[in-house]
Amino acid sequence: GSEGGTAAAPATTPAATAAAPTELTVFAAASLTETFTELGKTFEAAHPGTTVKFNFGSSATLATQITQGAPADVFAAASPATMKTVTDAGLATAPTVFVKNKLQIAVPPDNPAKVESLKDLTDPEVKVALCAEQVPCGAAAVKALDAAGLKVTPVTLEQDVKATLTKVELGEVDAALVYQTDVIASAGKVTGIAFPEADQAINDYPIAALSKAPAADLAKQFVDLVLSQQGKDVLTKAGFEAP
Amino acid sequence: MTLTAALRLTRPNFRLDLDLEVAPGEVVALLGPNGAGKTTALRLLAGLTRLTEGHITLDDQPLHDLPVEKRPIGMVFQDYLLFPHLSALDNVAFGLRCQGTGKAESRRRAFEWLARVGLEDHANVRPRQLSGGQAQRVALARALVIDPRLLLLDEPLAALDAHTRLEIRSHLRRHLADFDGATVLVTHDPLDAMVLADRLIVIERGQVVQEGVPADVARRPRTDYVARLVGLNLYRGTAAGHHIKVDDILFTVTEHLEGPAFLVFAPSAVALYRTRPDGSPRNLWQATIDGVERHGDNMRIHLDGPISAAADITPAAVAELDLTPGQTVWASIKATETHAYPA
Amino acid sequence: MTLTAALRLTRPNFRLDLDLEVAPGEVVALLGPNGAGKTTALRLLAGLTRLTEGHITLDDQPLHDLPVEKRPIGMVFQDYLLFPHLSALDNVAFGLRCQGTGKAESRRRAFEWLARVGLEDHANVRPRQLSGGQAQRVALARALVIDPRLLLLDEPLAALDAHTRLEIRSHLRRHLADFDGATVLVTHDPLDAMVLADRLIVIERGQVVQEGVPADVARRPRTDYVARLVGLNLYRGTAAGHHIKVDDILFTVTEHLEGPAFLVFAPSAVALYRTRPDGSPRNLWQATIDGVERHGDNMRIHLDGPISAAADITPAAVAELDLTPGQTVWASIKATETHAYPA
Amino acid sequence: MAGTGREAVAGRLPWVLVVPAGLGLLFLVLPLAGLLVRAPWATLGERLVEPEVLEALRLSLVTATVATGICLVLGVPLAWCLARLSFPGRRVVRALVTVPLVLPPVVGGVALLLVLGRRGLVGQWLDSAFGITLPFTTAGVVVAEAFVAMPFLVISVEGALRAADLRFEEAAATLGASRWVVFRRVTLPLIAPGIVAGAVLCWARALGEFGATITFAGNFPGQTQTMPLAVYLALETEPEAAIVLSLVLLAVSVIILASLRDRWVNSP
Amino acid sequence: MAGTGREAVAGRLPWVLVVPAGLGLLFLVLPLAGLLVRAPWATLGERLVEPEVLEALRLSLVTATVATGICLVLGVPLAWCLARLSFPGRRVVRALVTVPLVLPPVVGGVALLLVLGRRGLVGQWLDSAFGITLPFTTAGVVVAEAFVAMPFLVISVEGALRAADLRFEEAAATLGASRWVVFRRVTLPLIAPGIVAGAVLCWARALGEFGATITFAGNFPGQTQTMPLAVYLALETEPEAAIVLSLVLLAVSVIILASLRDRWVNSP
Ligand SMILES: Nc1ncnc2c1ncn2[C@@H]1O[C@H](COP(=O)(O)OP(=O)(O)OP(=O)(O)O)[C@@H](O)[C@H]1O
Ligand SMILES: Nc1ncnc2c1ncn2[C@@H]1O[C@H](COP(=O)(O)OP(=O)(O)OP(=O)(O)O)[C@@H](O)[C@H]1O
Ligand SMILES: [Mg+2]
Ligand SMILES: [Mg+2]
Repeated sequence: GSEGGTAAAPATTPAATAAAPTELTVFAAASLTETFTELGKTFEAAHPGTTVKFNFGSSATLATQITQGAPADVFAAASPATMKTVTDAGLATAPTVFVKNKLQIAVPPDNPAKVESLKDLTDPEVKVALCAEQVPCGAAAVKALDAAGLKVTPVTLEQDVKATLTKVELGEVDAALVYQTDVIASAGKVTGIAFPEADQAINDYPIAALSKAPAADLAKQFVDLVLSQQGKDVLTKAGFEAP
Repeated sequence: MTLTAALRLTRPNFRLDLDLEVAPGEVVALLGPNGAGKTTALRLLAGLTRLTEGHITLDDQPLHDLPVEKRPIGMVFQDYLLFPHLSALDNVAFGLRCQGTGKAESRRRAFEWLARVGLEDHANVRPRQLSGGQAQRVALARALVIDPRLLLLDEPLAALDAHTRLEIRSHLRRHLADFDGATVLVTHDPLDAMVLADRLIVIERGQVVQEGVPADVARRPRTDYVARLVGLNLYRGTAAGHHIKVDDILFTVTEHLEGPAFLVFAPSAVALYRTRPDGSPRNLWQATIDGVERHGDNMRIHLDGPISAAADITPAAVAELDLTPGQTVWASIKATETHAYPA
Repeated sequence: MTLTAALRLTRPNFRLDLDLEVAPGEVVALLGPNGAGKTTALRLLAGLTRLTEGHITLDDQPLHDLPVEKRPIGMVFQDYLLFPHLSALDNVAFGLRCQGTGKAESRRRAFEWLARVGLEDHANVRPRQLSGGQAQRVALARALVIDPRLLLLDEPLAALDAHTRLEIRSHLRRHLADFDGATVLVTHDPLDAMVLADRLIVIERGQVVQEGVPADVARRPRTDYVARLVGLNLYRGTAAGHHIKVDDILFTVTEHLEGPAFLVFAPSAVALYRTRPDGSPRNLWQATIDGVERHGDNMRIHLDGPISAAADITPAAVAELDLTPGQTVWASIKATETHAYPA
Repeated sequence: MAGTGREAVAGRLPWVLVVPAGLGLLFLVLPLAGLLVRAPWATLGERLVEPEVLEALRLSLVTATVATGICLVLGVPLAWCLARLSFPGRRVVRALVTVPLVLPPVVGGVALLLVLGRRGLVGQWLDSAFGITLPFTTAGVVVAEAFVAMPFLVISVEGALRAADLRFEEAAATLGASRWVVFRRVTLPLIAPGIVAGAVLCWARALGEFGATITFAGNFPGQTQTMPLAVYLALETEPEAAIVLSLVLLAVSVIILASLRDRWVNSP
Repeated sequence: MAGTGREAVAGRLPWVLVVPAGLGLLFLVLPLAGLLVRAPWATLGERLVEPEVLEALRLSLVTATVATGICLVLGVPLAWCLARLSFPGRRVVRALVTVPLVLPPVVGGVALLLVLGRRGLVGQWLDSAFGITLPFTTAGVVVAEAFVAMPFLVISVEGALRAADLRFEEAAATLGASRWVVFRRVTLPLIAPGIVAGAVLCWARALGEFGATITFAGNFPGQTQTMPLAVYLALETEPEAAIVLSLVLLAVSVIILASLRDRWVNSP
């Protein structure tokens, strides 16, 4: 069990109050859908009578929702920048980086443009998709390319990594920079090519229990679970790297 | 006085200026050529068009400030305007329902009225499947069923066949006789006007040109339009005793008059001759034939010349006189067949 | 033969069965009560409604397989159907433009026609701003300007005022006289039919009930509808020599006939008496007064009794005889005022 | 062969209309063919019995229908006012109605949060006065969908109202019908086809609504996760599943529309 | 005080219509108020002169307008066929037209890729035969917008066609007008208000289109980055900027609609 809403939090709905001790609400980046769903099941098994509700979406949307008073207990973001929005608003303190994600070059299985290294992407004949700079995978791509001293002219700057991956899967582009996790999740529909510069452009995933969490205890326990070895196992199996 | 109205409306190309008084139970017919403003006058009375100026008072109550739906009127539109989504019965019941009458009772009374206009078989038919005349009868029933204080009829009989027209006309007459409200009827048909109306108001270009009881208007037309309506030749001249001078022709008449006067005679009273006749008729002039057309059993000859006139003669006479357009003939009329009155 | 048509149509509540032959230049009028199928017949000829069976041949060409727009027709609709988004001029020019005539030329010819119907001042006006009669004239011009081979007129004069009606009627007559195509005209107005048509076809409930030249139809009506239309009293009886037995009354007539026969006489020929008269008229019967109404200058008395009849007498006579509904009177008619013919 | 719906004798088909129509249809339908070819039919059955899918489908249908109801109740009167009343600022109001059309849905969701969120302009008052919070509830989904879909209804219905013949309304007024009765018993039935068209657009838009919903109402299975949201998450994990889910949503909506619309459209 | 648009004497306002209309308007407009309150007005000027913003705005307007044009050319004939021809399978076709309404836009984008992409059913043939590839081009943006927006036009126009009085078309046919001429010179002008309404919906939908565009055409400034894409990306980093961009898009579209629509709507 845990205490109800803190005095600072505005009155919650009667239903929420009644359910508060046994319900945990986790706002998590969409890229964590599979892993967190699995961890949620583990958590429920370990805390009989507790249900974990997930709200998966774009990190930025989740941050906006939280700053607008969403009843969330835990926030797991796909970039430090979105987490910063929440901490700046005083809604969370001390986020912890729980995983990192590394870029890979994704190419269609038949690799029509014969891409083998980051340098091959500079060839104007090769159609490349990158994420937009505003989203984490785009920021990482820029960092990686800067580190390699290369200039790539992509045909598109995608709004998220899944959209980028779709372009490769359907053969619309010859190569793209995506996360290792996405390559693994695509189950063979794209081939990943690791490249050394990826190490300079690692994206951190921070997690925090929110300070106004209606179920503060459970929130803390969930964060602990994610940070535990058990959590790490699940996450690394999906291609994430331990921090 | 049930209805007193001063209707003034100004449109870019049209001005209506009409004073109207209709007593309880009286039926006033508005006659006039196309575009004279008859429909406009009805729309003003109904509140569908806003008065530029003037007033409308019904039963001592000002009407012009009331919105359409508050005016105790019944209106039949020139093109019926039956609601296409309702059956004939529901069209008729519509007004009753608006007055708050229950559904069953409304339908009962609506059906009664449909029966009165001879359409009990078509109660459940949509307007689209009614013939023109059937639709008009439904429209009439729809306006009458709500017992209006002021009944506005825009050519209620125009689309009816001769037989139905007679029947509906007598129904309408009977209802109008029972009816203690005021009725304003727009029509083109002189017969309808004569049969149904207690008083005629003839308007042309938005202005009243003649007013009076039907028989009087029929006998003493004051404009060409009215004269043609009642089938008379009309002239304006100057009278001196038993003579009236129209253009250059001096007519002898039975009446004794002085000053400006009107002269009328029926086309059937005009006699035509190929050469100058030597008979008793004193009113004689030379005319040119402008046109010949059938007119009922007779032929109507349009005459030009110092004065234009219509003459009705039998087909046999036309053949005998070998009348063809352009030809010159002598026209005469007996003094006893003319009628004169002050202008 | 310009037009040969066998029009057969079956609707749930209505069957039309009409054979039609119209010679080049001939004008055939379709008359009939509301709902008889006149409009339907025109729509079949135009191709707007599909024949259930039958055929239409114009100038030796089968027409019934052609779509509407390929038929060389001109049509005036009962409710005009002027295009609301086009000016009067463009409405008239529409058909010419469809035939590929240039814009300027189309407008020129359209304007000519507008002028012929007296609406040159309204060329640029939208239909919504035309009065009912003005709209009908535009519709007429619109149908005539395209020089159709087959002209279909659905009550083309119904909404016109008496004066315009006369004028448009003679315009129409003149145009129809020049016109070498076939014309089918639907009308309720016996006068229109008499003036405009070379031949009348009377239909009732979708079936032809009488056909012939106007004078003949007017003189020898064969159904109540036609009789009322031409203003006659009609009876069916059995003739034997100069006598016709109608119900129980034996009429003496001038014609010599045997077997089933029709008998007609005009309401104005009927004389009424309070007591049994002792004069020359041999045709005498006792009747009850059913109703009295004004009818033009006279009063029309509706008589009930062994046979029902209408009688026209002067208002003076009504007052003198003190006729009121319910009263019993003697009615008589001179043999020379009757007309009999085989049924 | 094709013929007209009326009794008239059919003419030559106007190819200049039929050819672009065919192209248009092809353009709308071909992508569907692409989806059908690509869909993993083998797993379809298995998907269909997943309780979450059924739950999302049910939620989508319910919220879209309720949202359409709200849009009808508020939007038809709004359309009437725009078409029939003349008041100062009518142009501005008419332009404002189109706002949610142009607003990217995610921004629409943010705007809704700013106004109806727990800390929003109206939302904090709703919360303190009535204890009502809309975000992250099924009611919130309905609000988001209604916000995005209402303009479609308003604009369609206003168009229908403007095209309708005013004279029938005049005739009704002379029979003593107040404006409200005229509206209910004459105007509404006369513009029924326009309202049906508007409602179809509105319902379909609500059914497919994603951005405003996920932003304003979140993405909680069983509560706010409609089919489009489920499709979004499926795209994150297994794109094939997303296609299957979309096809399910499509099939259901097409069946519903095809069966309802023809009945409504043909009735008057 | 409010009065009717016609000459009639005004009656009592029907509050039962005006009140829900007001609520509806409030519902549509309040969120906008939220955005206005929240917008960082200080930075507005600075945003507006950013060349990328202007570029995205220009691209949005151009592509939405071209897409609306395509929808009119293909969609109006399609609507006519649905309303005026009776052919076997009409119900199915009518239902299929609603497909892109319900398809979540991102899935719509995927579907377009499957058909018109480099390796798509039709796309690979277009590529090999004509060297045309649509994805990642401005033409691709137009295709995506047209795909998503066309149903709005088709359904609005079909509704207007069904409500129109067929007898005017009959009258035109008796004057020798072929179906095409009837369509162009009678039907089109008569249903103009319906077409305008449909085009407004279509244009606005195309202007706000996000999911299908980014999926099918990608996002490259100056070429395929329309305002909604710019707004979405701005939301990721600075929500305030996103609000400003949305307001710019809104203001421009409302001004365009307000100035055009009143002219079109009032002309007949
Ligand atoms: N809505 C309108 N706007 C402008 N002018 C109009 C309008 N309706 C009618 N008019 C014009 O007003 C005049 C009077 O029209 P009105 O309809 O009252 O004639 P009317 O006497 O009923 O004719 P008709 O016998 O042909 O029906 C005409 O000149 C007509 O052109
Ligand atoms: N579209 C329709 N569908 C079904 N029945 C119809 C339709 N139109 C007319 N009818 C019916 O067919 C019959 C003939 O109608 P039609 O319109 O031809 O009569 P009409 O002779 O022109 O009458 P009117 O003189 O009143 O115009 C009527 O009984 C009418 O109710
Ligand atoms: Mg009139
Ligand atoms: Mg008819």
